Amino acid sequence: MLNYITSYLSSNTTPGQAGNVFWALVYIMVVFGGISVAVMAMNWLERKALAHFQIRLGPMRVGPHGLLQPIADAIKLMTKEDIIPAEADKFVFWIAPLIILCASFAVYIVVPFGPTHAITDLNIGILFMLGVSSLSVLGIVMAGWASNSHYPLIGALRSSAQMVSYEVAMGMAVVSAILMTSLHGLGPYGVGVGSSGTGTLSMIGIVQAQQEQHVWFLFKFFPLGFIAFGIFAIAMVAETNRAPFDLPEAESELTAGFHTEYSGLRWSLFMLGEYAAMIAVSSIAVTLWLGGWYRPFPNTLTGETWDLVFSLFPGLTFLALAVIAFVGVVRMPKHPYFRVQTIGLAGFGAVLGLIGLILFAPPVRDRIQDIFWFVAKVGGFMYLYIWYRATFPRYRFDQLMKVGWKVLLPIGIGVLILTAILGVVL
Amino acid sequence: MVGKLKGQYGSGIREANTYLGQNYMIVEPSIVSELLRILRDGEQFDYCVDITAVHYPEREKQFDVIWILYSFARNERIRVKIMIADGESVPSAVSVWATANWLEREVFDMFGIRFDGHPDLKRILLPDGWKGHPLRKDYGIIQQDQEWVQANLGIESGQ
Amino acid sequence: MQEIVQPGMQPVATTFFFYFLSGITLVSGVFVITRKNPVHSALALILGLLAQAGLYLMLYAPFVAGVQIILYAGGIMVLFLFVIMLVNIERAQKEEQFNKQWLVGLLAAIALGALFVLVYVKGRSLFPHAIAQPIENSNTQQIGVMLYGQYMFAFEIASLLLLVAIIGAVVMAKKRI
Amino acid sequence: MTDRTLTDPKASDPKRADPTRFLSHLDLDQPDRTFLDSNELVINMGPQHPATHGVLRVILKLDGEQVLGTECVIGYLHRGVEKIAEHRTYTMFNPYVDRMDYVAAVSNGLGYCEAVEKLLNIEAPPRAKYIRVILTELNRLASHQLWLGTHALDIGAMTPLFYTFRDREEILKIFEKYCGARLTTHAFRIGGCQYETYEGFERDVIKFLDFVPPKIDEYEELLTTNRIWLERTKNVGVISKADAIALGVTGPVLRASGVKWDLRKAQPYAAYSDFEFEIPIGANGDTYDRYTVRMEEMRQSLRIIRQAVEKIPEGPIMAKVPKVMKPPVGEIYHSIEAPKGELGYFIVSDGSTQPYRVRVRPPSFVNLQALDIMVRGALVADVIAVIGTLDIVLGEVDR
Repeated sequence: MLNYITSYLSSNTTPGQAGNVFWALVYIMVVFGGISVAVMAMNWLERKALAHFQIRLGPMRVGPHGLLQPIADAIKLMTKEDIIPAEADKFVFWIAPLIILCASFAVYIVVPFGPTHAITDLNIGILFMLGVSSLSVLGIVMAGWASNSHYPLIGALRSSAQMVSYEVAMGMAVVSAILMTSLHGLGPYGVGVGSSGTGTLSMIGIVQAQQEQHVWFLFKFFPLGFIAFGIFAIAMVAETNRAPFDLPEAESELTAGFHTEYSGLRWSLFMLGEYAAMIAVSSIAVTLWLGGWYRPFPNTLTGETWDLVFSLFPGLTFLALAVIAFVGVVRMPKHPYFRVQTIGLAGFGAVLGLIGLILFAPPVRDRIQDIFWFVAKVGGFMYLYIWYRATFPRYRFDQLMKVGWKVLLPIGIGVLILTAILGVVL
Repeated sequence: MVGKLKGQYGSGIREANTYLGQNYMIVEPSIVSELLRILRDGEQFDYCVDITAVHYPEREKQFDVIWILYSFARNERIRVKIMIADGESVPSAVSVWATANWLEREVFDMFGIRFDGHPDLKRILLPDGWKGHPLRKDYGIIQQDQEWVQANLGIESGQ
Repeated sequence: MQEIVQPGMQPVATTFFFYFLSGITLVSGVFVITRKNPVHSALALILGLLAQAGLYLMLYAPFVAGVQIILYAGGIMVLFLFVIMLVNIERAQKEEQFNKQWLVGLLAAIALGALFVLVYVKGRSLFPHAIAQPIENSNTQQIGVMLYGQYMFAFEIASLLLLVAIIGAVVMAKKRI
Repeated sequence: MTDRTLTDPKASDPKRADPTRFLSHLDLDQPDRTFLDSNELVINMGPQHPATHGVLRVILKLDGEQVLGTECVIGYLHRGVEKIAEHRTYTMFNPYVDRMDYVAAVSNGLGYCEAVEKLLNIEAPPRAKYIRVILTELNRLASHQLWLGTHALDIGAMTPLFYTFRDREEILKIFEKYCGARLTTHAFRIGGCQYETYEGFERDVIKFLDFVPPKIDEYEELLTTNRIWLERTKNVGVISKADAIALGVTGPVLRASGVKWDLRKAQPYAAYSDFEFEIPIGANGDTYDRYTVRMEEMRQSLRIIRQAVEKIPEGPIMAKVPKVMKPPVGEIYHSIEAPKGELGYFIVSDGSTQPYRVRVRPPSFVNLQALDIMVRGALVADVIAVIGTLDIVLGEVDR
């Protein structure tokens, strides 16, 4: 049994590929636990960042600077009464949030946090991800239908129509990115070395292709990669019903869209599913266009010194967070009411500082680097989501569909064709 | 301008002068709809500011109906007034100015003056089943339509 | 089958999964027919299709499994649900189940059953001897090559057919836009 | 949210008024055009609705997503102000006026006081006139800011609301320091102003004048070039110049349709003739033009306030007004340019201390009438945008 466990540590493939069930389970636990914590953190970050965009403070009361707010929300949602509408279809009503949750979490099986840090490396990575993410449409339609009232049904149909139409645009962008994995055209650096010429669908393969071609697909065939990324970024936001496209939820006469009739824990499942889908979709974007887990400028700033510098980044960020927490402690008003909060914040800051120090230790540093860079890039996308929500008004439904079909799709097809031509010609 | 109109209608226009710098005309109810049309087309009073009424219970012609008109071109305001008895109806000005629709509905709601030719004359501010027209002098300030209040709100009216 | 498995993809307790997945497919197939509420039968159908995708995976055909999930479960079934929901179901449920022709149904079932037994008994000789292509990572590639190589013509006709269908849909809905 | 009795026949009881009866003028039994055409749906944007500014109920007749016709049911906030006026003396009625358009209370008060002064043939002293202009323009700015915040929120942009309310707070502070109240200020009296300006008044106003312009640029930054804002407001709720005049629409809505008319310039009152400022007009009368017109008006108000504060004369703030006011028999109509449009007072006096009849001509009431034309053929989401752009306040619509 023991060597069964240790045998995997030597091999440098993902646990799924190595067929090592034990490690696969461990990875699954780690990834799903990590995602749930990330969703909680995201919830807090969204409320605070949105507040500061709008010159207000955001949650401050529960824990220092509202840090315990997500936990308070979770408890509130769990203890809230769970109402099922009168003639609702019990079974469908009960299973809808589960489907959405499973669909959003299933995507993480193939998300590559590092060369070996993915639960498995499916040969059809991207295809699997797109397929599973389209399953959540089913959950939404069922939720809308099961609430057995007129307006959630309309909301559900609208949001699923939106997701289906933006999936097409998303597919186009993804295909043009996959094309780039095989076409080893001269990158802007003129380096012609290409991989074996056969493209891959597997996520880890895509990232490695980017590494070999010494260029992030974002910058490959200069304008094309960028446009494809742009299309994906827009479709990504529409796919998760967020920011300018959050029409079904916020339409004034549709109240809260398909999850109006849900309450308590069931409603929080929807929220968990939505945030998980957001993180999943942005991790696809990071893998495809921003060079997955590789540190920025892997090829230009090569060499021992740069490696060292970049490897210090994880430790530095945690230390920076610790400093911010410490500044918070100092500025906390001296009133006895705040004493508990100051201690809490000081403790939190100390923990962050400790993590930062550990991350400086060389053995930890190498292993953690891949994951850190991947998470940092996904974090960048998360900030984008919040930024969109603060600035953009909402699209009207017909404009939303018009953008989806008449703008994104043609450009997507155009980029696809041009990428193919350029790849062959160059 | 008043001279020309007087020439046209003679007895129709009873009185036309100004008070505190605001000129107004008192006109026969029979010719008022024609006159309004001429004022709009001929004299460019293209903006009907307001239509309202005043209730004089002691006079036999109890109601004054007043049109306040304004002309953008001449930057001038005029008030046309007619006197009608209770129950008499007034030709509607909706065909002349579209804004008259709601204004006349309010006058009907508050005073009970009917405007014939109005596309959709019914109460605008008060609930439909309401009896009585509040702005008449004989309608006491604390008097409520008891029957409507009990029927719809199910409470003894507070007053 | 065991020895020619490509090192990258160790089979994981296939026999158990095989029975498990085909069990699900059978059960959901039965559910599709017996459920009174059309939405429930649609969901059962989706479950069946997903289980089939699992079976494909076990046959080292991940590409087909992926396409199955996207096309069937993600695309067509969503349309099914759309249609079911837009047509109000109360009326459909009230109509009593017309299963008067159970006799005809039984005969058809027996005929089909006989056919299965025949195939099972005859065994290999009915099918060509192509050994399953085990090379796992080139599966997608192989399909690509075949699709655009030998079956180019069929592929074009299929795409033309789809195009016609799309134009038909647009024309029918044109009046509304 | 929506009135369930409408869509849910089981719950409707005979006692409640049957809502479709309101739609007599919309021919409900239209011939059913095609098989594909979904049947007409009558929904109820109920009195308590997030996007109607106050208690307004709009009955929408929809064909799928498109609006075929609307019917506004108002009167939920009717307090019978005109009836009360007949039982109050002139000075006692003054505070009631603020409660009508509670967002722009100062300009209501200005209109009423000037009307009565005209009746009494009294002239407010110049210093009082200047103070009145300053406070009214500040109030116009506050009203426009509130409009912008709520209008942007209806269309989805959350952030402008917080920016506009932060700046509006500064204005309300000045009001509070001057007359003790923030919203319904009752700042003016018949014949002038009640209070002398507190000693730091000019300093505060000037500090405010320097504080706001960059803030207005901030609003503009957020919205004017925002692609989605343009998409949601360009040629939405269009009203042509002719329709606007025929419907008696006034204020920014009329100016956005291209009519260059502003009572402050056409018939100057209360020292407006001493200041120069432009009147912004729009070209094609859609929601975007109304937005730009109001933004420009904010800037013009600042300009007026700056000139007024610099040239404010010394002197008394109250004209000689008899203790008991008994205006001579007669009637006058006086109107001012309120933030929403032309606010007019038609006062008939019979020589006693109480007015015989006070008729208030509310701009929001008349502007709301234009909703039906603006929204016909638009989508449901536009109805909310158009209600927002009309900038109606239900207190004024229902009086």
